[in-house]
Amino acid sequence: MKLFEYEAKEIFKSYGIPVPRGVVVSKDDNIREVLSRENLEPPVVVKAQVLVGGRGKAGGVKIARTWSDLERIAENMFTSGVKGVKPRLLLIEELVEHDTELYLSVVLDRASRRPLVLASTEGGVDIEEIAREKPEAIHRLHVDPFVGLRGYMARKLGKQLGFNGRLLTRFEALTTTLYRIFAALDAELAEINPLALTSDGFVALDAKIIIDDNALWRHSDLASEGRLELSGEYTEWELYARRRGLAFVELEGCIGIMGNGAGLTMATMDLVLMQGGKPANFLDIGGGASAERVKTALELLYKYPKAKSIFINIFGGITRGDEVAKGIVAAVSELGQQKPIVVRLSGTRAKEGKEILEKAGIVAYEDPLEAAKKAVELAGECK
Amino acid sequence: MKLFEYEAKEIFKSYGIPVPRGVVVSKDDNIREVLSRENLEPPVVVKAQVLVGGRGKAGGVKIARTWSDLERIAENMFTSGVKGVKPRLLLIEELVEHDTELYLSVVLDRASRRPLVLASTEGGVDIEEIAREKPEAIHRLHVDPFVGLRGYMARKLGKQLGFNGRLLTRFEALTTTLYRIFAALDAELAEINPLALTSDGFVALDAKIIIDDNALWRHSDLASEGRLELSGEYTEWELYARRRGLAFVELEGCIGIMGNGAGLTMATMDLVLMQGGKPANFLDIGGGASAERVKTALELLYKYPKAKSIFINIFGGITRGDEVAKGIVAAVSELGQQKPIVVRLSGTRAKEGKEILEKAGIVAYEDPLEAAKKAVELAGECK
Amino acid sequence: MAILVDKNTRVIVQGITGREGSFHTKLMLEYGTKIVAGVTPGKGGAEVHGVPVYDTVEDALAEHPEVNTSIVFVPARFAPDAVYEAIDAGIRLVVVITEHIPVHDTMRMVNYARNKGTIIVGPNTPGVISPGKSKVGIMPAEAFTPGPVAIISRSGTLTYEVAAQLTKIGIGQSTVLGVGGDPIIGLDFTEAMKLLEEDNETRLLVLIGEIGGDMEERAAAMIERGEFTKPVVAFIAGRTAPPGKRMGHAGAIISMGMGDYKSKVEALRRAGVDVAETPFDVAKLVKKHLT
Amino acid sequence: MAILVDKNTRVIVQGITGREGSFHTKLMLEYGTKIVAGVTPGKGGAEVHGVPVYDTVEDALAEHPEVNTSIVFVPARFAPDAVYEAIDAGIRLVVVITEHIPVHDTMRMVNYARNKGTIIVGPNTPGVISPGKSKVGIMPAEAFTPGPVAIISRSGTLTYEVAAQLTKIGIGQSTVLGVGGDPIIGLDFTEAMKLLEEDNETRLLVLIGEIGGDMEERAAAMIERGEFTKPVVAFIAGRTAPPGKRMGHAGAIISMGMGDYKSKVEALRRAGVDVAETPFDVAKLVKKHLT
Repeated sequence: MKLFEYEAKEIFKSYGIPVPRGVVVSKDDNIREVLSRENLEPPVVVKAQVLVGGRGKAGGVKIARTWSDLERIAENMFTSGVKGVKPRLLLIEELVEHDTELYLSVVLDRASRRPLVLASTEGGVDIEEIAREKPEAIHRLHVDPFVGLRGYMARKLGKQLGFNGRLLTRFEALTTTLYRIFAALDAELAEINPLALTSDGFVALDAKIIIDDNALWRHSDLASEGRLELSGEYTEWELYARRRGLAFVELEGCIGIMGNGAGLTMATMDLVLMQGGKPANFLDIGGGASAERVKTALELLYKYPKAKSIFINIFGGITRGDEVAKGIVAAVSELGQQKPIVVRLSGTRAKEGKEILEKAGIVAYEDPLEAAKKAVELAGECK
Repeated sequence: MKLFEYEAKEIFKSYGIPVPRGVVVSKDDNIREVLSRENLEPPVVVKAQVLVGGRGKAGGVKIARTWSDLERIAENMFTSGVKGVKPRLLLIEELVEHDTELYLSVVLDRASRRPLVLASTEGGVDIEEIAREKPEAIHRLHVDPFVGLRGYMARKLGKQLGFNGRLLTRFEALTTTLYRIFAALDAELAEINPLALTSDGFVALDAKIIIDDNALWRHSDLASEGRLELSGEYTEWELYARRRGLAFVELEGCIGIMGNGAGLTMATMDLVLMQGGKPANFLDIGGGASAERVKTALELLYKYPKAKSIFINIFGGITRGDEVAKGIVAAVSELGQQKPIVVRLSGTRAKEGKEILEKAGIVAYEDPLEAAKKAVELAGECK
Repeated sequence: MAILVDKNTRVIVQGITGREGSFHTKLMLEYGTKIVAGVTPGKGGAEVHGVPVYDTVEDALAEHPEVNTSIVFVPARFAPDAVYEAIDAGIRLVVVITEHIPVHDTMRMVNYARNKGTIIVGPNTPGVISPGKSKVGIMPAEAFTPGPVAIISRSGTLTYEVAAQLTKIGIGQSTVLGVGGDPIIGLDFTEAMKLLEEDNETRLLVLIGEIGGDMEERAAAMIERGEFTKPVVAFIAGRTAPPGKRMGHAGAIISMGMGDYKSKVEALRRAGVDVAETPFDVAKLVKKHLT
Repeated sequence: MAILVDKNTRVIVQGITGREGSFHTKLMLEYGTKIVAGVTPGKGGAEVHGVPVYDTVEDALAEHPEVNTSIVFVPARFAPDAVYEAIDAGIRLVVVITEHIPVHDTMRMVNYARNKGTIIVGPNTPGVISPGKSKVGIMPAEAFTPGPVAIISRSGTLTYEVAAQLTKIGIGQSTVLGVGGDPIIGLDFTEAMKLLEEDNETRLLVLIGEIGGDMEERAAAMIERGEFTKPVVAFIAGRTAPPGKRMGHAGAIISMGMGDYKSKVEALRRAGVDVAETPFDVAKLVKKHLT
């Protein structure tokens, strides 16, 4: 779960990481009043609180030099949104004068199975961009998860970035604090980018925290009811699927995909592409799905407008072919065959499943390539 | 720093360890009102919130069966106190019916340098008593401080105590929680004794938490200003000395003791005893004490009524003999030689120190035994 | 010979009294896996499909000192504790089927296991099978048959697909290992490959990867360095997956400029690995290499 | 031979720019201790009594790879970090002078050091001296002279007393070690005794204990088991200390029915140790044993 910038900054503040002075406003607030209460006035930075990537480039971050500027920008952000996502809140912050923009983060490193601190003097841009263009500018520090990040290690990193004296001590405090946040919040990522270096020290201009979904039960204070809807992290159809317990990702094509297991479902998407088609979605019914679950998944693809044909690819292991077939037949007999359906069934109880399907007039293939070809054909041209 | 029972129980409660329903009342409260607000009524247990040992036997814990009982007991506890310490607060709790009283604690084990969980079905009495009389009844579990107490270890301990099924799971939760409190609070000891086993599960009837004084800066919420005065943990003179930064322990005898270093000061007390005297106190001026500090210490022993003579035993290492002598002379010239003073000076700058003392008419010994004998003689009979 | 599990494997099932644990205990027993005990706290003394249940691993090992492997079906919140218990009891191999374990918990327990010399497979894995010898996992037995091909994979269903195809054309498997779908796992591709390099039963390796992480790239680097010398056929799922989106399970996400399809396929091809276009081409390629 | 420190000891001083660190660096240098570098974060490039100062231990070791010992004067809040830094840099012996380190921090760092094979002396110790060879500590040099008697002690001043008396009657010391006055310490009595048993320069051991804990009892048990075979003279401070009260420093407290004077003296006597009535009788008893 991604936190909003303002939420991450509140956490930073409570742990003692300096952030710009700022306020959060919603559409109905009187902006002038809210800012004045906190002794803030233009010039300020206005930041749409949405979780879409590339927010800055998409117009989600703007500087307002005057009050009228500010009101116009805010109004505009609330109504037009960022990449189609309308922010519920804006974060309005003082402008922080600074010389340098750094990068600092703590991530999970898969290779070492340890937390990894990444730091660079080349901040302000995507870390991916730094990694690509100037990999030597990223300094790395692995941490023993049982011992934690010791101050001396953070100082060593600080020296690599060129800090000395008091700045080195402050960098130590900042980095060990960011690590503590990472550990305390079960974070997959805790990132400051850009991290401003001002005459007063470090200030976190942006803040990004992603919390492990599997650990949200330990952080019920952060994972409030309904926040997924507000986040803009998921599309309408992804939210619809999530509420029904289905792993669904919206894509650009027109062939609806359903598979069992993430790997097979991805491979099914790939197969469709190879046959000249474009998948409309990723939908994994998981292992050992019941007929009921299959029915729910098929209903979703019926409703999902991008899917012009539906390709169901099942290899029975824990999942039983006959259960899948029953779910498909139940949906079809209740709602009709609203869209062309191609089923490929293999593995456990595939034979039984095929019989059930054929009785209901649904063709079941053995060969996935043939099935994929058929599904692409039935969908016709994707727009 | 010892926490009061009610403080420790609040912490227990916030971590989810069951404690009896109860309220805290001060002298000016209307007890009936406070209890009624919480739906409590006699019979209740009244517990003086003092930190003196053997509180129960000294009348600090009483059962009140009626309202008038309760008012009389409370009044009495507030005015008479426990072993001379008047409680500021009483904890009044519901009576918890239970079958068995257990013992559970987490301590620091010096030998293994690890946290040690102690558990026994023989609760309700001093653990020292259990250790002496029935050592096999105490079950022990060492914990790796980096990994923490794993649930399965707690269950293993629970099985040794004879628990099974749901009770085993509850014992696991209780023990891992107590360990978490121990670790989070920098505790030297986190103890539940007695731990009641009721038909509903476990209830902590008493609660004891001692926090490492050296870690109090991490727990400023607990270590409030002035709480030492209220605790009853220290005598009036010990508090007086603490405020002046001196390590002082009040004893029963009549020979005032001052030494440098805890070991030497203790050995000085022992020496006095061997010469037939009784030390009135322990007072360690520490390493490298200044003349000013020595003067402060001597002034304290002047004022401290139990000390009839004063024995100053200094081996100069970091501490300099001439500094000590200067401090003594400063006190004596300012306040006079109010009590007989015997000084033994050895080590660094002892010669210079002795000269300074002799000029001021104070005898300085080289031999500590001789000095001790003299100090005992000068004090006369201790009452 | 096979790796990880074989005829000498003696298994305890942690979480044996749960729905999944009990169901798969039955299937494993039917396959011939030597399951000698089960553990569920508070259920000591019970029996599941004839397997005696104990409260603790220690109790189980006291009665069954021959145990060398554990399979864990315990729910996510309690699974790490079960794994620590197995590690501390000195069990050599712990297969963690459980999904949704918090990744920080996994990170700690994997580091702990490493310090203690225990191999963890998973979490979020279908397990490991050495066909005809022992199955410590939840994979459908019918898909597998003994033979010279090892499979290591991040995906359950794809593994069954590939194994079933191999089986169909008469090519059996030495050991089939699901490394697990989570971002942090115990035994990874390169570590499994070290074992397979030494395994004289394995003549060829099928590697089934996914987008996300850099495990496939590290496997490629290992092959390039000459540390794995047997032929390798690979398939990578997720060619059409968009960046930044989590595809079903936690491990498959392209982030931080790492782990996209192209990077993985290029790295493998550079190392001389035959990369299949679809999972359904893998068996063909394997056959070509073996004949 | 001596233990822990000798002619080959090469020292860095962590916290060298502080008041205590700087003062005792001077005294140690005067004694002849080979102090080759100091460390204070943010003060790299400075000099203290001619000793170069570095920002990190790593920097210091890069210039002075011969370092094998560190002495720590860093204030309590930052001392654990300095100790971890020394351990991670592979320094063999770390002497922690600092008082008032939180005991949980000490517990963790002592366990960490043990896993990494580093010996920690202290915290809250006067340090260790092998007279005539090296002094890594804050003890007054005049009290000590080379010879055959080892002293291990929980108390600073009492150690100086005893050493000075020995020196006065012409009996020198091999190594004098303050183990530290805190409840949790690195190297304890029995561990030091293992080293001294092997030390051919040491002919007799003086053990200066205190009330609190069970370290003296464990030393007695070790002697009784025949694992320490040299003659031992002991003194225990705190005969008249009341239970439950902390006597000056954190280690000296009688609690949990453990660590009172009687129990310690009885255990030692039972093991054949000559226990002195006062610290001022120790030298006499030593002389008796040595002649």
